[in-house]
Amino acid sequence: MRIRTWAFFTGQAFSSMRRNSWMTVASIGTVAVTMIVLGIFLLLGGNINNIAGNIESQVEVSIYLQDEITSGQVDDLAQKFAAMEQVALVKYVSKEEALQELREMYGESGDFLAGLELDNPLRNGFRLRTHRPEQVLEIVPTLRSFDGVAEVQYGQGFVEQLFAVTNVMRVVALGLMLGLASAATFIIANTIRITVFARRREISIMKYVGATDWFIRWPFVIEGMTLGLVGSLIAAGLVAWAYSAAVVNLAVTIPFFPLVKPWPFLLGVSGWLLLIGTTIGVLGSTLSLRRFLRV
Amino acid sequence: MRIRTWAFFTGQAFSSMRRNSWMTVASIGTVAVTMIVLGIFLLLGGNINNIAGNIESQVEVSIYLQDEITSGQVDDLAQKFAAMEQVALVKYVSKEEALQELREMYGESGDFLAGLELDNPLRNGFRLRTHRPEQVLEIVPTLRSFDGVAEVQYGQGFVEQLFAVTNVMRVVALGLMLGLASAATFIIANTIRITVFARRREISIMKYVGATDWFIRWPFVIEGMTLGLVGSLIAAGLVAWAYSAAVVNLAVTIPFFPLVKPWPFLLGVSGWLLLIGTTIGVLGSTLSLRRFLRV
Amino acid sequence: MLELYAVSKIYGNGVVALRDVDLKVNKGEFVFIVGPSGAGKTTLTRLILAEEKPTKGQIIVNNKVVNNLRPSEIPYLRRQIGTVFQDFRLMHNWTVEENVSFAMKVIEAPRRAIRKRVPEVLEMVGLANKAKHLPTQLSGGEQQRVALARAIVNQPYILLADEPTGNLDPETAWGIMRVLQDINAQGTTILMVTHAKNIVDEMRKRVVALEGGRIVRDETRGAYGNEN
Amino acid sequence: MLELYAVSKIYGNGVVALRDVDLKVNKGEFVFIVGPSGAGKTTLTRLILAEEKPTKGQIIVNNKVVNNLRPSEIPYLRRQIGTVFQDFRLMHNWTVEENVSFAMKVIEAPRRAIRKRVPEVLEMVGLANKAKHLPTQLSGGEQQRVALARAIVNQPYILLADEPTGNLDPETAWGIMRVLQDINAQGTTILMVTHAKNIVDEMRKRVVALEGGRIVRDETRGAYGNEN
Ligand SMILES: Nc1ncnc2c1ncn2[C@@H]1O[C@H](COP(=O)(O)OP(=O)(O)OP(=O)(O)O)[C@@H](O)[C@H]1O
Ligand SMILES: Nc1ncnc2c1ncn2[C@@H]1O[C@H](COP(=O)(O)OP(=O)(O)OP(=O)(O)O)[C@@H](O)[C@H]1O
Ligand SMILES: [Mg+2]
Ligand SMILES: [Mg+2]
Repeated sequence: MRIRTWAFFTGQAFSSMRRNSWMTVASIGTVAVTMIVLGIFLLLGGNINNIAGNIESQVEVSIYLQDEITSGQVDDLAQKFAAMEQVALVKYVSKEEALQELREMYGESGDFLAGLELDNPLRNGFRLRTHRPEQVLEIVPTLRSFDGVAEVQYGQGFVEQLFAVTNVMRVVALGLMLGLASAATFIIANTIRITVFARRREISIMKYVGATDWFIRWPFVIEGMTLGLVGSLIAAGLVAWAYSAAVVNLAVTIPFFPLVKPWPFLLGVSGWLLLIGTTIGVLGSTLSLRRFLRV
Repeated sequence: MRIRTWAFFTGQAFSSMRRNSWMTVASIGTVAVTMIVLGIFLLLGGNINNIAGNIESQVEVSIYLQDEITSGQVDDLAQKFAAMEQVALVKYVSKEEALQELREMYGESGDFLAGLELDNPLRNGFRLRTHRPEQVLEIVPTLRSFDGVAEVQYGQGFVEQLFAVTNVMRVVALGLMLGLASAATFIIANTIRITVFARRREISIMKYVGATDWFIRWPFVIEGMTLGLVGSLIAAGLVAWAYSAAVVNLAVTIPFFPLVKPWPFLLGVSGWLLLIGTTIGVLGSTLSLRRFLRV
Repeated sequence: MLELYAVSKIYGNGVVALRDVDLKVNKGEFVFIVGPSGAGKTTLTRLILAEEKPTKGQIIVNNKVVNNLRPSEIPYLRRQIGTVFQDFRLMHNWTVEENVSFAMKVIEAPRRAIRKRVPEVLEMVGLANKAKHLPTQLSGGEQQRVALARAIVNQPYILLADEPTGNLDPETAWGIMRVLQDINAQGTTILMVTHAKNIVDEMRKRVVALEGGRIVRDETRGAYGNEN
Repeated sequence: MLELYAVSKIYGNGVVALRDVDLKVNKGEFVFIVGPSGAGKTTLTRLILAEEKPTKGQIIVNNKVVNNLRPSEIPYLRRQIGTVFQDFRLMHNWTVEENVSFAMKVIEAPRRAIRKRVPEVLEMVGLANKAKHLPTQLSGGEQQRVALARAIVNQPYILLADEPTGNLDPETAWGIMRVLQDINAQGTTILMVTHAKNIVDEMRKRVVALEGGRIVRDETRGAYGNEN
């Protein structure tokens, strides 16, 4: 089609939005509100996932060595551990360090630890972290089989429960995000369908005058795209602003709360909002037109 | 107005929904989806609040007694604590019991506690719970002033942080619920406005034939109410079903996860959904009509 | 019955549709309103129905001043006036029967009366066999007659008919004119806007001619055109 | 140019609108279609425009069979035919000018051509001064003339005009008839549905009379009514 025709389509789309200003405002508002809700869900989902990851990453394996082991054997074990592909971090903890940690943990009420320095009942050992927390469960049997290892602890029972919780958190978060994205799609597409429905008479007139389907469709596509884009831009802006503010505020109120940093997190969230909003705007109007083009 | 007129209004509303079946389905769908999302938020909010309460309710005050105190003085203190109006629960913990607890906590790795029975370094004491967790902070100074009390511990620093977290959780949950309720109101009202807009010609014709505003309005009110009611009934049903199922499933996967019990929690959530859905349906159609009645 | 005193209407966009119109129609009269396209004929009916407010002047229907009625009083004015609109204004998704009976439901007529009167009126305009059809399933002329049926079903004091025969062949048009004469004989005042020269010339009723928003002629037993 | 062979149309609700219609119209002819209300005149135009499919028979426009065109071909058929619809079918929220120029934009006419042609056509139908108005700000007759302007703006091969003078006073109607005669003289085939007896009688063109869906008369230089 010629350039002047494209200019006409664009002009058409914008003057239609101006003329039906009331409906335009309603549609943009609906897109914006829906996308804000979706944005909040994406933020919640991202944070839940982050918290789950944080919790999991605290999982470590404690290895206690036999008392009679030589320092050569210890170095040997350290190298073997480090050579395992799942292992990310190996740290030697002597029994003196272990006692010191215990003392710090108990603080004032740790009086009962007094005097243990002389006859330290703790054992030397290692602490390991794996690349992915689930790998802990894989490597434990191997660790147990090494010579010189007296005991391997990773919070048996508790770790399995923890993974169960974090997995549920992830599934719930993902489910909510997908569910909300579908809901957003449905609501926006519906709104656009109803606005197209309200203009079915105009569509049929164009057809009677000899307009092809695409000639009628293009202005609607441009209009749908604009509604979706403007609505989701508003949403993305508000969500980004509110989240940045929340992060700053929470950093003061509860400094230890592990919120995901605004950048580049917000870039991803805004990107999704714009992509979804605009796509539904275009598809919503194109698909809704179909039934009214049959005249 | 006469009974036959009311019958006419109702018939009118239902046949209009049947004739505009396409728009009716779209509106009910929008109401249902929006209300489902709101329902999920209400469930989330209720659970967040519950979790916050659970966490807070674990906060207790440990009181350690001076070693030289008599059992008479201990009974005396127990009575004084119980007499304080903020105190909900008083429990005496002997130093033997305290040691036993420590041992259970450390399990296998608690070897270092061996032999402490003979020379138990721990102290006798009390544990208190208050009616409301925040009251802990109020009573601590009083507790410290009692004779025979050596030390009062309540997780200084940590408890303040905990309250900060739970308060943020509550504010976020409430904010999300209110925000979502407004979003739901906006979306549904908008949808109904557009459907009324699509029928502005019919409304003006009725006016030209001599119908009063209320004569035109009633069928729309009944229709809006029905759309809102049906949509939110669907939503309430689905939300209740899904939550009950989730509670059963999670009870197996992560038995210790403190989900709010379905009843009467779901009754409240469903009630809100129905109330909001129906109210918006009625108000949405009534208010949208106004501008089209001016002919 | 119907009085207009120095009525002018200037539309929002500056078009002067009526200028200083004085008109008095007595109870039971039959008046043809004629004039070229855009003369202001439809505007006149709109003012009488309070669909538009006059820019100047006063309109009195049944001893009641129309131009500053409260919005809540307008429906009661419209119930005294049956109107055939130039563009019909039928409900597209109601059947013929429902379109006509709606006018009776508005005045809360008894169900029995509705069931008796509606077929009667449809018979009068020759649409008895189309009662269950939708307007979109009717020809132009048939739609026009549905609009007429709705206008007369309540036996109004005044009938405003804006070109009620514009889409009708001469024979059907004469059938409709006989219906209007009957109604008129029963006491209804009729204002009929029309371009049908032969009907006006034949019937010899009062003719009010508009041109450019002014009354240029008002004859008691007139013809469509100026006869000199 | 336009041929109908044994065409019948039965609508979904069982109404038989056309029965076995045979009609052949040559290039450059001027044909009046007359008949009582509900005779099937508008249905005939709808079939030619592929707005409805015939139940039986074949319709050929410009050597192309219309009744089983693919949906994507229908717009190109409609561009060869200018149509004045009985119910106008104007865009309510486009100005007169936009309504008329839309038909030219559809065929992607150069902007310069549009700017030259649209005022020309509005002048022909006497609406040069209403170019910027919306249809809702026009009188019935003015709207009808906008519909005519849109139909002729592309100088179509065939003009289907469904009662193009139904809302016009006799004088304006004759003005429009002169426009149609001019267009016809320039080679456009014209089918005009009308109830205007005096116009048909005066012009003495070919007259096709429908009644109950059948062609009951087809005279080369006919009159509105049967003359015996
Ligand atoms: N809503 C409106 N806004 C602005 N101008 C209007 C409006 N309605 C009508 N007009 C203009 O007012 C004038 C009178 O219009 P009106 O409809 O009264 O004419 P009419 O006598 O009924 O003509 P016709 O016989 O063609 O129906 C016309 O010039 C028309 O363009
Ligand atoms: N969409 C439709 N569905 C069902 N029946 C229809 C439909 N359109 C028209 N009819 C019926 O078909 C018959 C012919 O209608 P048509 O519109 O062709 O008449 P017409 O000759 O144009 O009449 P008029 O002069 O009143 O416009 C009528 O009886 C009408 O009721
Ligand atoms: Mg008029
Ligand atoms: Mg017709």
